Amino acid sequence: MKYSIFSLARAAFSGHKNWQRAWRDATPKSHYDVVVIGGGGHGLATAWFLASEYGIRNVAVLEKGWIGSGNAGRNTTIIRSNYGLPGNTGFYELSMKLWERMEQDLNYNTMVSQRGVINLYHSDAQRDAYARRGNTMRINGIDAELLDLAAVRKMMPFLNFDNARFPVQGGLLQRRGGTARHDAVVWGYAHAASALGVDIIQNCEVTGFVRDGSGKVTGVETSRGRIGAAKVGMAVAGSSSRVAAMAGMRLPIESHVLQAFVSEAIKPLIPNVMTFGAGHFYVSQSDKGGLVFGGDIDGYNSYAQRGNLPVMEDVCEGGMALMPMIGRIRLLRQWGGIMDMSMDGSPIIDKTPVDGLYLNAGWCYGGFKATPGSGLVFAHLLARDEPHKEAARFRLDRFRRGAMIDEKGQGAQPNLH
Amino acid sequence: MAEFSWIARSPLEKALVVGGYGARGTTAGVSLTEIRNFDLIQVMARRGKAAELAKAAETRFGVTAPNAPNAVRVPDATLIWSGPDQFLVLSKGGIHAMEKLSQAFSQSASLSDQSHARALISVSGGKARSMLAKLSSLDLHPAAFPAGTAAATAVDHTSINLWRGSDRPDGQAVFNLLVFATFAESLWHTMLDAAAEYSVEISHSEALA
Amino acid sequence: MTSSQPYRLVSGGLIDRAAPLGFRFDGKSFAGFQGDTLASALIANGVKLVGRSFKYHRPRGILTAGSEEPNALVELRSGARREPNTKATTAELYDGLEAASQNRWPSLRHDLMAVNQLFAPIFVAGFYYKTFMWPARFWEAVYEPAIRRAAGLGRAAGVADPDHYDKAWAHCDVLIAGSGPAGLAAALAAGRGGARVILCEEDFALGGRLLADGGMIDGAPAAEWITRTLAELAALPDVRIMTRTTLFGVYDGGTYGALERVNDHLLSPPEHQVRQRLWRIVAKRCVVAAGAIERPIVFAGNDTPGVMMASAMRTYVARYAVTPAKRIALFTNNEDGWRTVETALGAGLQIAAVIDARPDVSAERRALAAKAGFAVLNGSVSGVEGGKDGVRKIAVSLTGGARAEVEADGLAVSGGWNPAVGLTSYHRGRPKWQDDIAAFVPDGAPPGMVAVGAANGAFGLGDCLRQGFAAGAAAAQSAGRSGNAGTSPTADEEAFSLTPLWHVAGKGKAFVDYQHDVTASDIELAQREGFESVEHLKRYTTLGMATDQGKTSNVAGLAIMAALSGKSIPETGTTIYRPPYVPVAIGAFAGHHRDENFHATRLTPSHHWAAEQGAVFVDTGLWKRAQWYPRAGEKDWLESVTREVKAVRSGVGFCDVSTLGKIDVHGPDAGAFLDRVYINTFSNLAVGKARYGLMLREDGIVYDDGTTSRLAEDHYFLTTTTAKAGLVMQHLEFCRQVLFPEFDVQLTSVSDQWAQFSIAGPSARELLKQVVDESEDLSNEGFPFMGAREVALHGGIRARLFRISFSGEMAFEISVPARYGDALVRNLMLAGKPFGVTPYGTEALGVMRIEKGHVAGPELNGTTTAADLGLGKMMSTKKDFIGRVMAGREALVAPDRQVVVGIKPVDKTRRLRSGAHIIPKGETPGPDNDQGYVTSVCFSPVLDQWIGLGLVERGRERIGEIVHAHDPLRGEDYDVELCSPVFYDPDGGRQRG
Amino acid sequence: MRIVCPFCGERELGEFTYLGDAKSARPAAGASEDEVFDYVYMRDNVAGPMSEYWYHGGGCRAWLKVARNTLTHEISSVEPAAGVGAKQAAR
Repeated sequence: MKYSIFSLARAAFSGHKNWQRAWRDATPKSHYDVVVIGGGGHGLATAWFLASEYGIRNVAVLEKGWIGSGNAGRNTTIIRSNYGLPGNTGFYELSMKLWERMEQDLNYNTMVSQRGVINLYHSDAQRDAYARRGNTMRINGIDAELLDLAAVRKMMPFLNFDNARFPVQGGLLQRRGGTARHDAVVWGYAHAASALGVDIIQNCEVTGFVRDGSGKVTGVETSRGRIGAAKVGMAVAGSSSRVAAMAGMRLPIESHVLQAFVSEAIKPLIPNVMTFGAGHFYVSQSDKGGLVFGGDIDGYNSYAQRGNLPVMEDVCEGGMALMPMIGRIRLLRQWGGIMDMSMDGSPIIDKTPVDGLYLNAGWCYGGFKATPGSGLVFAHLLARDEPHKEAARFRLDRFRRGAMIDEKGQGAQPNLH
Repeated sequence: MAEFSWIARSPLEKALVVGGYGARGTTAGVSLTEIRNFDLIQVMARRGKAAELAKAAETRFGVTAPNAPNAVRVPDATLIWSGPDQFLVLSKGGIHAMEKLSQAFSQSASLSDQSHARALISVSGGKARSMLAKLSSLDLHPAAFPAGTAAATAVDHTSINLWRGSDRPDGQAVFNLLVFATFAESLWHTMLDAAAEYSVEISHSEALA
Repeated sequence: MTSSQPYRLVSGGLIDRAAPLGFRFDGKSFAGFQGDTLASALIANGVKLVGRSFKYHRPRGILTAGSEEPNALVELRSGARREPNTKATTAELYDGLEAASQNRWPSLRHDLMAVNQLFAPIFVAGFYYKTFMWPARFWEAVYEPAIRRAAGLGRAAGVADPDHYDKAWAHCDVLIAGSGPAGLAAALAAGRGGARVILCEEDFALGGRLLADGGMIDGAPAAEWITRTLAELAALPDVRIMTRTTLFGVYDGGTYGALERVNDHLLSPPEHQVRQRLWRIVAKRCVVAAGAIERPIVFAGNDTPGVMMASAMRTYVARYAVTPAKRIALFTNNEDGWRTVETALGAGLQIAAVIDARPDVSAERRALAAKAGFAVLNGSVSGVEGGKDGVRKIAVSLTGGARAEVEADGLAVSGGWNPAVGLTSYHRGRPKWQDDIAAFVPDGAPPGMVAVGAANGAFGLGDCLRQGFAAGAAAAQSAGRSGNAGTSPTADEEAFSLTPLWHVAGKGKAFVDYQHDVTASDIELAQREGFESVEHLKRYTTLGMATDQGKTSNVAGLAIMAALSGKSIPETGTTIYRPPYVPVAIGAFAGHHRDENFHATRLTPSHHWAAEQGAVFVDTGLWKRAQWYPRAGEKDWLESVTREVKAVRSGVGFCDVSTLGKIDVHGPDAGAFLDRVYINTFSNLAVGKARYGLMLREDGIVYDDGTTSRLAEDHYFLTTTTAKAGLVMQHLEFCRQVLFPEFDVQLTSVSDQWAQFSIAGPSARELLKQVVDESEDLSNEGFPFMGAREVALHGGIRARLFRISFSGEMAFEISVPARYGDALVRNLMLAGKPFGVTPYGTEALGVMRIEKGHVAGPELNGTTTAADLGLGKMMSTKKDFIGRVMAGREALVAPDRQVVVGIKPVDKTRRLRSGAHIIPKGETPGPDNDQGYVTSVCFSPVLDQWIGLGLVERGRERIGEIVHAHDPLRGEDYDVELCSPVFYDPDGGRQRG
Repeated sequence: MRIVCPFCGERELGEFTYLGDAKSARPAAGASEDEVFDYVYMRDNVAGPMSEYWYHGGGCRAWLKVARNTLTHEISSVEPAAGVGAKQAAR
């Protein structure tokens, strides 16, 4: 059923008894052209692009729990394309363009809200780094503005301008950046992909790879039986190392916990997405009214999906340094997701040394905003066996070659990216 | 030629204002005393020379140097554990200054002069522990941190050496904090903020407690 | 009943009638007593309508008497202290309290937003995912602002919080959450056993349910037992009882988070005191005696003001001596609900009827009803008539199908109890289902933690005491305390009988999650659309996502989902429990670290002198550094900086460089060790000499640079950049302790030991001669370029002197023990008067390093190689060093890398800016011809124009080429020339001079 | 999280800095690019018990080898890294 205000109104008359499942509850077939492991945003987007762009509809998405149960359901919902290095810049802009048409593409309101993303700077050196980055964006056709103090003050008069330890000097603004409703992205892709024939199979955990005599992957073993596949794509950020290990691969990735927090719902207070430049704190306000904020990763390898107090305190200290008006707003809930932290802070989308197995991993903090772009370029790789031009630098062998894409300049130290 | 003066200036010279601070109308719950102008030498055993260092220290000070987180008091110095096979020698008046100690430990240890790298603040009073609980994650309960206990730890993300000296005549515990000189003023303000509700008595002294 | 508080009972309760308090709600004045909460005081004054719901703006009253409250949320206090979404049920009353209802316009009684109820048929779960999509740009312009305004309950103050917060650590053997019978018994046992005990109670009064429910313990009334127990605990030396303190989370290694509301019960905190304090409690063992939360039953109209949890109803009557209603009906599915009847009758209130869903009601209960003259109806409440003024009439579906009506102005509801399983589940534990109480109970807990009493599903008083006591004693023992705990307090056993009932079918909206307006039919819709997983259910309907985190709604919601999808409740499962147990103010998590106290500040030894000179300071990491020293009449920073540079280049100046990291490297293997960490060789450095060194990371990228001197055979003095001081120390310790333990080398940071100053300019030597003892030979022969040694100063002070230059001038760096740093600058000023000595700041320092082409932070950006910086030749080929192998990877030695080059605008009057990109001349800028960027710029007084350094593709091969500086951010485009990065004195004659 | 420093005793997380996988040793001089690449980039990323380097920078400045479960954060052992101080060499 097509979603619209009219269908809603019609349904209201029948007490909403006629709505159908948002996606089909598929049972696994014995063989698919493509099996995508991971029913998160990336996996579902990949399936949808395979079906809609590349005409491959005999596709299954296998999810060990419920769709969106990984990082798609546990993030701070920010979308932006303000990256500074070749490889990232073009890719994230591709993704941004897909965000801008997502709702119409999917017939699902994912609440893409282009309310602006501003990175505040607090020193000349930081301003210069943002100037470099903003100019890169502009050269790539991406919107970027460098704001001075007066402009920031006008836009966000509630920041601490008077007695800050590190006074705000200005900011790099991307107006097209913003937020989207994370769960709706998952459901929207599931809804649209399912309508095109993609099988979405929940509670189906992959337990191993099926290989033929040549070592080629020909399917997967799952908690719901063996499923054959001409090609298998992995989109399991957070679990990439574990799944890759089933195929005998090691990845240049560490798993780290990234916490996020939400406050009680309040009336509109913060109009945009903001990152503090002198500490670890970024924030936006959800449409429901909660301040959604986060900071740095906890800093040690973890699969525990929960965090510890020091980072929580660190984040709130950043918040109170930047805008002491949030002191009496209460933090409602904290959670932790597992990040695939790669060795240069940038993702990997590539064929693997194992024939028939394709990798989409290493998203670090960039996973959510990458969702539509990742889906498109991974679908392209799976369909064409060659990288999409906007993902040409996200190769697995780039570390070996020395062609890192290191935005933060931290080197092979994933917890510092 | 110009007339030079070489007045040593404490890193707390400006921030420390002798007298009372914070809540009024009660007796001071916290006493803060800065101790100025001391000699402080870091003694680190050379590789494989820990035993020799121990022997040299015993010869020099007449006691066993601490090899666990303790502070050992001798009449003219305090030896404060600062890490594996290393300790600090705190003294006054040059008795155990760099030149003197480098002879004593020339065979067994590397020495680094830290006399100017630190400020020394002593904290005592009925609310000293309550105030320190806001700064330090250590358990300073008398059972867990008896007199003579030392710790290399961090306050406000800054390394400090903390040890409990002899109790005051009134029986109150005394906590000594060696803090890095360039952080001292900032930490001092943080300490004052933490102590203000208990009423603070501030002083400085040239004498090692 | 007193006239000013018409619903206050004349006697009883734990309030202090001698301490009347005045307060205002929505501008209207009321009175209450010390010991009231805002909720109890509102009830005392007959206020039933307290708030409006999130989506439909339904009128709402008070549902509970605790922190699980979903409805009675107010904006507490005013102005900068306004706190939205504050639960009236836990807000302690104080004199002068001001509160306002929220999420209504223009007023609580006449809320026009209630028009939303007309659209209720459309505003079902997830409706927004299905619409508001066309046209695309309308989302940000029209739909979203409307949704955002409608959503969110209260209004934040919007200005800086004027109150202070702090954070503290506490340590104990046994931590106890909750002061009900189980918690107090645990404290007693652990305390007697000799343990260090901390007991946290979120209420301001101790006793938990005993405060309302009473009972007999050890043969005496509960109140007496509490008094006796508290006295005994107070006499124990290491038992600490913290009221107004909520244990909100458990973290790794036995660390717990607790929030103490130190002064929230006052109008404002007393001077020098904090509003709230965040505790990090380290405990060997934790006993969770956090009790249970009574759960509602879902039926039509269950959100009408006047419908209240049965236990809350009797709390209000017994503890606060107020009457939520005059004629009370009870709807229960369990025995415990009947306590409310007993309490109400005891207080002289009228019972309208009891609607009991259980098939059998005991003869004892029936006898009570007969005596008190009310009916016991076997069935369920299927509807409530009433509105914002409260309940009027209750519709009952009797077992067997008949219907009945009950007239009442209050309805007490008990659907059973849910143990508070939060703390035990915060490590992603999932509680297990216990059939006899139809509730989830803890199934294991984080290490060291155990749940007892109602939190463990044991609801009887005797059980609570016994479990609490046993757990307290065991915890003390396992913490190594061996004292005698004595015997446990006892009480009679009570039977708990319950027939599970979650949802009563009926006409009208039946709320599961009150605050988020999630109804039973929303859950049906979610199930129909495939959102069957509890996590999908939560996310799709927002069930349990409100400020109460579903404390009263989650279990009912999933029970309804279980019934719809044909699964059992345990099969359906729970969502993940996440801390904090109650919402905690962000200010408390930040504590002292806000505004200018966000981070510590480091001051250089000459800081206060520089401040006296009127220096402008810049933040560099944690440091405050003098950026420039303005003089009267100078129109801007550039004029000051230019003057400082000229003064140095023509005479002499000095600059505090104490912020550089300084490390003593001692030991016989110090040289060999440095050979490993630097790309160049230090073992062959002569004593008395300094050398510039470059370190790589193991991945081959440049890490840090600095000058290192050899002061003795076995002693090097290493310097790092200001930014990397701590990190380099950590790195060197790693090298020493982990990678190369075979070396006999010792490291000490001496960054704070030495005040270090750069003294630069043609007259530097002459100035130094005034300060240094006559016996010291400072001539070029006696102390040549890159010399390093200890010298005596006039007056006997020993200093370290280094003949090194960052400015390109003849220059020295001098180190004196830090407490003499202030004296040194004053002496330099004195001695330098004849030479026109000029203090200079970091800006002038930067100008001179750019003029000399020295790389710094902007070039050492974590992605550049030694060769990129033009320092490739320093890499020794004769030894192993950190980063050597990885530096050779193909892409890192590719010929088209961006390398450091000098840049100057062709138009000499043009300002150059950092961050401008370099594009080949005549080409249209695009990703394919973006060849690099400007890293550092300055106005060069020597060249009288803006110059800079940049990282440019094949830059060194292109010296002399005119390229284009493209700076769209600032709307600038201009031609620049690529040139040698050394703009000044390229053969270095001046510094060797 | 709390780590029992073998020198200082139990301390809170904030005093420590994490480095990561402590399993592989730095290849000797003359090792191939592939070997060094493995050492630098291909670290263990275990879901379960893992051996890790931590630095007690907020305390005694010892580098420690910590056995920690990445699923539960429970720490089963802490020992000094190979050459902490002269400790081992001395005794």
